[in-house]
Amino acid sequence: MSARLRSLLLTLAAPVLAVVFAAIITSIVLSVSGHGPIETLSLMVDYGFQPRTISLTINSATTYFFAALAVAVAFRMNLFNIGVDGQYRLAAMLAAAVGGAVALPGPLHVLLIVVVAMLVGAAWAAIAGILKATRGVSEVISTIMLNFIATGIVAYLLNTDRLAVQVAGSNNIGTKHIPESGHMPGLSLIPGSGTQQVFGFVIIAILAGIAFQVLLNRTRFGFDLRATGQSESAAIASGVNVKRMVVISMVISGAVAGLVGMPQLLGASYSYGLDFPTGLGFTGIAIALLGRNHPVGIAIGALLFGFLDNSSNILQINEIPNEIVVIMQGVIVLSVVVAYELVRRYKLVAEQRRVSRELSAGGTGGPAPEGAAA
Amino acid sequence: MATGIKVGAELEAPRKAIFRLTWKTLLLAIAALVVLLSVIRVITGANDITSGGTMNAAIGLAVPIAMAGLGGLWAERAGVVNIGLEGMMMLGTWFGAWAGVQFANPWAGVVAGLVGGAVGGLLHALATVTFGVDHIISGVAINILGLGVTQYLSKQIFTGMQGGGETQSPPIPGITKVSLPGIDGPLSSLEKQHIFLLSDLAGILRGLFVDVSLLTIVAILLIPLSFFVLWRTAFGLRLRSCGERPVAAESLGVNVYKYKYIAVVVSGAMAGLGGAFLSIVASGIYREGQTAGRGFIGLAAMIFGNWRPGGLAAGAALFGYTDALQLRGGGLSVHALLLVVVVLLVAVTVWQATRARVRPAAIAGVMAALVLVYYLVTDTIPQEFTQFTPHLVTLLVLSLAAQRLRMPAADGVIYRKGQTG
Amino acid sequence: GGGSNDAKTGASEGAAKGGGGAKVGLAYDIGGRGDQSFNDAAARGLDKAKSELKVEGKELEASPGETDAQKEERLRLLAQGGYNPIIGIGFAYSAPMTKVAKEFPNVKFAIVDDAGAQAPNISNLTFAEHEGSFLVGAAAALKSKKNSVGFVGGVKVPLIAKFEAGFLAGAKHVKKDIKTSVQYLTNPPDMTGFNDPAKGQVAAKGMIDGGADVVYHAAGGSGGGVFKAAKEGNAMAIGVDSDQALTADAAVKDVIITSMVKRVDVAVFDFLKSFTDNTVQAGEKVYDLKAGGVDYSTTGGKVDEIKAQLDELKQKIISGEIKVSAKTGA
Amino acid sequence: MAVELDGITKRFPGVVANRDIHLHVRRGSVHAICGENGAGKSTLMKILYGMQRPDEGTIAVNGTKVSFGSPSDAIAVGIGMVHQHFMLADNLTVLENVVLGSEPRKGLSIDFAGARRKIKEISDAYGLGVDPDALIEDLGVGDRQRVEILKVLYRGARIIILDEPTAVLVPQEVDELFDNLRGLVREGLTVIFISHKLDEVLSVADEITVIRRGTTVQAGIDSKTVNARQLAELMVGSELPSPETRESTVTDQQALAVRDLTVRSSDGRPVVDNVSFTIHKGEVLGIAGVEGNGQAELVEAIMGMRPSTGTIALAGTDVTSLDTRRRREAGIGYVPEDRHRHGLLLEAPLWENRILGHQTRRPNSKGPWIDRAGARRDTERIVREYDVRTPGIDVAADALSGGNQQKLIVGREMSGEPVVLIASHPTRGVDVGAQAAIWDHLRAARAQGLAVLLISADLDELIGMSDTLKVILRGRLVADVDPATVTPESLGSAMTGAGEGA
Ligand SMILES: Nc1ncnc2c1ncn2[C@@H]1O[C@H](COP(=O)(O)OP(=O)(O)OP(=O)(O)O)[C@@H](O)[C@H]1O
Ligand SMILES: Nc1ncnc2c1ncn2[C@@H]1O[C@H](COP(=O)(O)OP(=O)(O)OP(=O)(O)O)[C@@H](O)[C@H]1O
Ligand SMILES: [Mg+2]
Ligand SMILES: [Mg+2]
Repeated sequence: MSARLRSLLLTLAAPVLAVVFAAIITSIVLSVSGHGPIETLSLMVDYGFQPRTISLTINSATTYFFAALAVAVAFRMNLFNIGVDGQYRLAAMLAAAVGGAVALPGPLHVLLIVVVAMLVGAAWAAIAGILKATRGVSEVISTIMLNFIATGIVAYLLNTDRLAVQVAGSNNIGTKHIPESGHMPGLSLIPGSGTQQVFGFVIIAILAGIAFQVLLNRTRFGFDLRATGQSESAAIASGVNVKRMVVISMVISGAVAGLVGMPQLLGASYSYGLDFPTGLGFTGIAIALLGRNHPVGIAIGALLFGFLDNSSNILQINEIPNEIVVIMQGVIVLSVVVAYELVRRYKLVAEQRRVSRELSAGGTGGPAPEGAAA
Repeated sequence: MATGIKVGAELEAPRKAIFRLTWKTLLLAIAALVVLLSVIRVITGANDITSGGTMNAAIGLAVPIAMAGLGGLWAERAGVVNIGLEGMMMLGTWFGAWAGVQFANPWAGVVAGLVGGAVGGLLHALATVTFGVDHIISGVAINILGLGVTQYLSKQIFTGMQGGGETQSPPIPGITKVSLPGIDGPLSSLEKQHIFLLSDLAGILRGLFVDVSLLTIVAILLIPLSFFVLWRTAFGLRLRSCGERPVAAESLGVNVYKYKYIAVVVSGAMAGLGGAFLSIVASGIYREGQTAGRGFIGLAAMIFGNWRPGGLAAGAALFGYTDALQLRGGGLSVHALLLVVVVLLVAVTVWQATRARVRPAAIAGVMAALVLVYYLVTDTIPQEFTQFTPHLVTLLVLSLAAQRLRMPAADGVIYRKGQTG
Repeated sequence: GGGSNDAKTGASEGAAKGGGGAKVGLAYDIGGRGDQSFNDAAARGLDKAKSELKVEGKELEASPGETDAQKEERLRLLAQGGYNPIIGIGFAYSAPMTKVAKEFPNVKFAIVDDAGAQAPNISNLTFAEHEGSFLVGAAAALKSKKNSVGFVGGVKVPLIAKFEAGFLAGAKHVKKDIKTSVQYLTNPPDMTGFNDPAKGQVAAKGMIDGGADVVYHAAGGSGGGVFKAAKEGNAMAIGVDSDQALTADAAVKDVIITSMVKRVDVAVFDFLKSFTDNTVQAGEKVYDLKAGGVDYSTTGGKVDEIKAQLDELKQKIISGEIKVSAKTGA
Repeated sequence: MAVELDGITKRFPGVVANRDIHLHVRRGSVHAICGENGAGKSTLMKILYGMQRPDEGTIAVNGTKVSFGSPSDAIAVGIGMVHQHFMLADNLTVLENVVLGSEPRKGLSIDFAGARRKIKEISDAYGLGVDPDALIEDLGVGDRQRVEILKVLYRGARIIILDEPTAVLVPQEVDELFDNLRGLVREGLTVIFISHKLDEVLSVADEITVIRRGTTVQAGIDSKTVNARQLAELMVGSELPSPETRESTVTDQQALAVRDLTVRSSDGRPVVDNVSFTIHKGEVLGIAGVEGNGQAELVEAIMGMRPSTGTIALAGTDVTSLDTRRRREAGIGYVPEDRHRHGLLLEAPLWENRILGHQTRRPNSKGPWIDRAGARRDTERIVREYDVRTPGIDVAADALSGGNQQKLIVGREMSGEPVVLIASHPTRGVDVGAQAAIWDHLRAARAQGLAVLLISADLDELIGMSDTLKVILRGRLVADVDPATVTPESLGSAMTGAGEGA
């Protein structure tokens, strides 16, 4: 179907255009600081396509994917979960503590940790959902505040008097090391990547993406969620209990947020310490928006961000300011959304034009008003 | 879509119950609060809760937040949600520091901070007004950009400077501090006697009128000035109409795009000023990561303040105050604040009970009891907890008052010319 | 970029031989060179080595929120790029270095502030911050006229708690009844406490208003605010890591009575020196008072009158007569 | 001539809204423009008011050629416009809404006192009776309409455009408005008046221009020389449909019984006050009332979208405690007043809109799953049976015209054999053809035993369609009227309370 194809091409045109635009901006910035843009970009690409780096990129992307997915669930119903950050940190910390405290057979141990993380994430997010549903508190504000509060709670619990242990000889402290049975084995997906395995959790990420898509597009619940996102008033009139939906979708979002720390926890660090990665929730927001809240888009966005993050090292080695990576990320997000918007408008006008063309070709000609025949 | 969903807003929009702060109620509330604090101080002996030092620190901490909030106010009154305040603030800290150092004049830094923030605002306006991008998306992108650009510029420019580095600027020349002459001595000796109410007032006055930076005064004046411009002038009316009903404004010949542009650029400039305050006055230096989320807190203060200058000033003050308390020796003062919370919750309980609202009354009552018990069984509050006092207080106050808030009707709605129906 | 080609070749072991002309890889923690603090101290060590030992250097820094894998990759890129020795600044490199050191047994590694990373080719350069802090704690107590001193920590992490512990112990050691106050600016993972002079100033001013007249900070970049508060409150301040009476803003230098110097530069230089001399030793090397890794500074002459007492305490610690605990409350 | 529009053409993507239109308006006259929905009336007026730029054609005002870049240019030459939809900011005061864009100044500030005085003066001179300091959101529709007129007068307009000003007014208010208009004209002002209510047009206009499908059918007809039938034929090219129901199909089986229903606003005021009524199978119960007298709240309470007290029984089963979804499942169909806000997901395709409100039922879902194939098939059926003009069921609802959107909604709500249909303004903003089609469908379903609660501002529709007719005033059902005998005029007076107790 050529119309379909055209629409698809248009949809793809947007991000491509945007990335090109971002490349131009970055080139200007690079030139100003006296670095060759072409060399720099080819350096990044060269490095980015080495097997090790691909593994690393996939690993970063797996984590980002969950963060963005968590944001996207809420965003699909117009809820803005800025609190993914606090949710995953609290969840990972408590899950790590539980995981370190028990000994269970292999898969069960992992399952327990994951379930605890999801529950904690969900519970923390539920606070914002409940406050919104019952007290009308904007989730934007409440989740920002809850991030700070989560920081305090984690800091309180991550203390050698409570859940933490001192890592021998180090200035780091962390939860008790999770025994082997609670590890998620890595995958040797990329040939030639040596010791750098891909997180086993990448499989869960793919499953989560599929589940997300099925949930939203194939279930009644998903329909209600999307309907609420598109028009709250219409959703209410159709019988959706919006307050309940607010709480449920925050809970789902929080549960997914609980997974954010899992690839790292179960695949690399096996303990929640002071060096556990932070700020992933905020990156997740940008990636969700970049990927238009669609799992495939999010996956692409996550890989792109992972790639950019990992190229920071190679840039530094070559004495190129690695801050351009952050600038690039910002420019890409902004230009992608501008491009999407332009394409969206173009498509809307094209569709209206098509509707009226097909209708007039359909032969309702003559002076009779529309619908008079009925 | 940027405004997000408003649960039940359309069906429960409280018409008469909308909260409009008048000067009289404001002054009364402040007076009541001072008395309450004084009583609590006398009971608990936490003398720092009304000391001049606390008040002075509170103002210093509140100003950047208030400026970010004012930035939010300008944008949102014109219908543009600005979550990019943090990024604009970062630009303000950097450019403020750079120009302050470069021209060896802090006021040059103030101007540069304004301009730096305004550039961020301009970008936001371009994305949201001209290209119709979702306001939140654009704001998120600007936050990323603000970080990247300041990091990049620091590396390029500060690294070569004496005392500067990749992550910090050289020291910035300071801005003069002024005091009302002749009051410091008497007030501080009065304050030290810890007399009920009198010492508290002395502390408050001393905090307000002794050792205040000129830029603090400028910043504080911007709040009533914003009120005047937005609520009393033709320009302000037009700007606000763009946030309430842009098609109506357009139909009367108001150039909606222009006003939105101006509003968002001013918004960025305000945030930039907050940033410049932070680097020039509050720190005397630019440090990467210095904004530490204050842009977001400013946004919260604005919502807390019901999209009004007085309200946001109160929000920023509350934030600055609780933050000052916790930073100035935390545990004891914040512990004393618990009693304030108890009193307020009891008041809510009584108020709800008289209106025969059983459930809210019960909830507030139980909460009051719990807080009281916690107060009685502890002597202090762990430092990890005192640090989120301002955030927790904001959350609590919002959950008591959020339903009385009213945002501009077309806030966050993407507007396109000629949509009129 | 030669780097990428080298990187592709995999396990090239680089110049494993010691001697001049060594290519040194330095991996900083967040902030990197120019943070006027910890990372900068390491940079000074490298700079000295560059001029005295004729080594070359390559410096990389961490970005906020990154994972161990990225730190690992940083070390690996350096190793693959032929850099040897490689130094990681900060305990965050502990696990990554353990891993990478195994992959490159012929490369010498060193890590600052961590003794957890153990391998035959890793040298652990750690500091007895509590010992140095003990001395400045004593100095604070001796200098305090109001019998009240304060400590401002940037972020509440165990490393900073060592500074706090030593400081309090030192102060109490010379004046049993001294009043102490402690304030941290933020909690991990919110590391802005090291970068927020505004908060540092408020915290220090609070202590000064509360009666303290000497304030010690271990708050990185927020320390500038502590000095400002001391200046405005006519109080005294104690710097950290480097001799801040030399490095701080000229306007506040005169309030800094002493600094607890932590000679990361010395440790880095020593390590590089041993590398060029081919005498690198794996395992922990504690830079304590005895080794001159920590000390108090005397620039400005503000502690001259108590120098004798301080030096006596110093000797007692070195001799083991006084044991300083690295934990608070001990 | 006050206004001369010649050769105006305006194209929108996919639509030619105006094609070579000619309109000449004499100074000091009331000139009406008639045309069915979408004929291009509003577009033409927006061009005259500077809100749209014509692609071709010329505009002359008082004999001088003009070219408008924005409404300010039109305001500057003395043109004012009252739009089809209110152009008021709810959260601003009357004064602020009125002065916006031409604020009197005193120093830097707005001259509030001066503005207040001037508004009072105009308000008194034309008997508008508006309070400058009231918030718009506290005003009813009639007051809002007067504020709109005040806005125009305040700017000293000599040429006033009124785009369907009567759509939301009751007859008495319409009369008042017309009196005002005549007063204006006597003072030498020119009024351009848009309506498709032909009796109004005939009663107030001096001259009439009819447009159809974007172009002038006949310009400058003397209103004394035509009658409604002729005008209608000019407008649509065929006879006007009538909403009359034929024979009664009312049974004695209760379909919907509402008892003591009370809805309170958030400040505790009853907006629906102790309302009780019963609708039987095969009966259409009409509720007449000036907008804002509790109709919307009543409907929302019955739908379970709004908290209320009292009981609601559906075919003998108590549904009071059920939520909206359960009530819909129990057999309440709902054609909402505002299709864009409550009836459709504008950005979603038609087949998803078919699911909306019927998420839990076949053919849209099986258990927790959405049945895409089933929903699509049934959407095809609705499109066919209800003659929804669309190229396919995958286009977004947004792309359809209003009338076709409405037909889709009616078709959807009639599916699944509802016991009761709540129809709020089912033909508002829909052209005559689609109107007739919707009426036919309602009648057919009524004959099958459907009970209908009909709320409408169109009194002809109410009188023509209802078996029983009640009047709502300030939230209370104040009168029963017999639709067989009542005239729109007497119904109108009952609605305003003039005939209370009737
Ligand atoms: N801004 C616009 N963009 C695209 N199409 C438009 C726009 N404004 C109007 N149209 C289309 O132009 C045509 C004429 O619309 P217009 O609003 O002028 O009709 P009208 O005669 O006022 O109808 P009604 O009686 O419903 O008010 C319609 O098909 C309408 O959909
Ligand atoms: N403001 C607008 N902006 C863009 N497109 C519009 C606008 N108004 C209407 N349209 C488009 O114009 C077309 C006709 O819409 P409209 O509802 O005005 O038609 P209409 O001729 O009045 O039909 P009906 O009589 O069935 O209401 C639709 O494709 C609609 O999407
Ligand atoms: Mg229409
Ligand atoms: Mg119209």
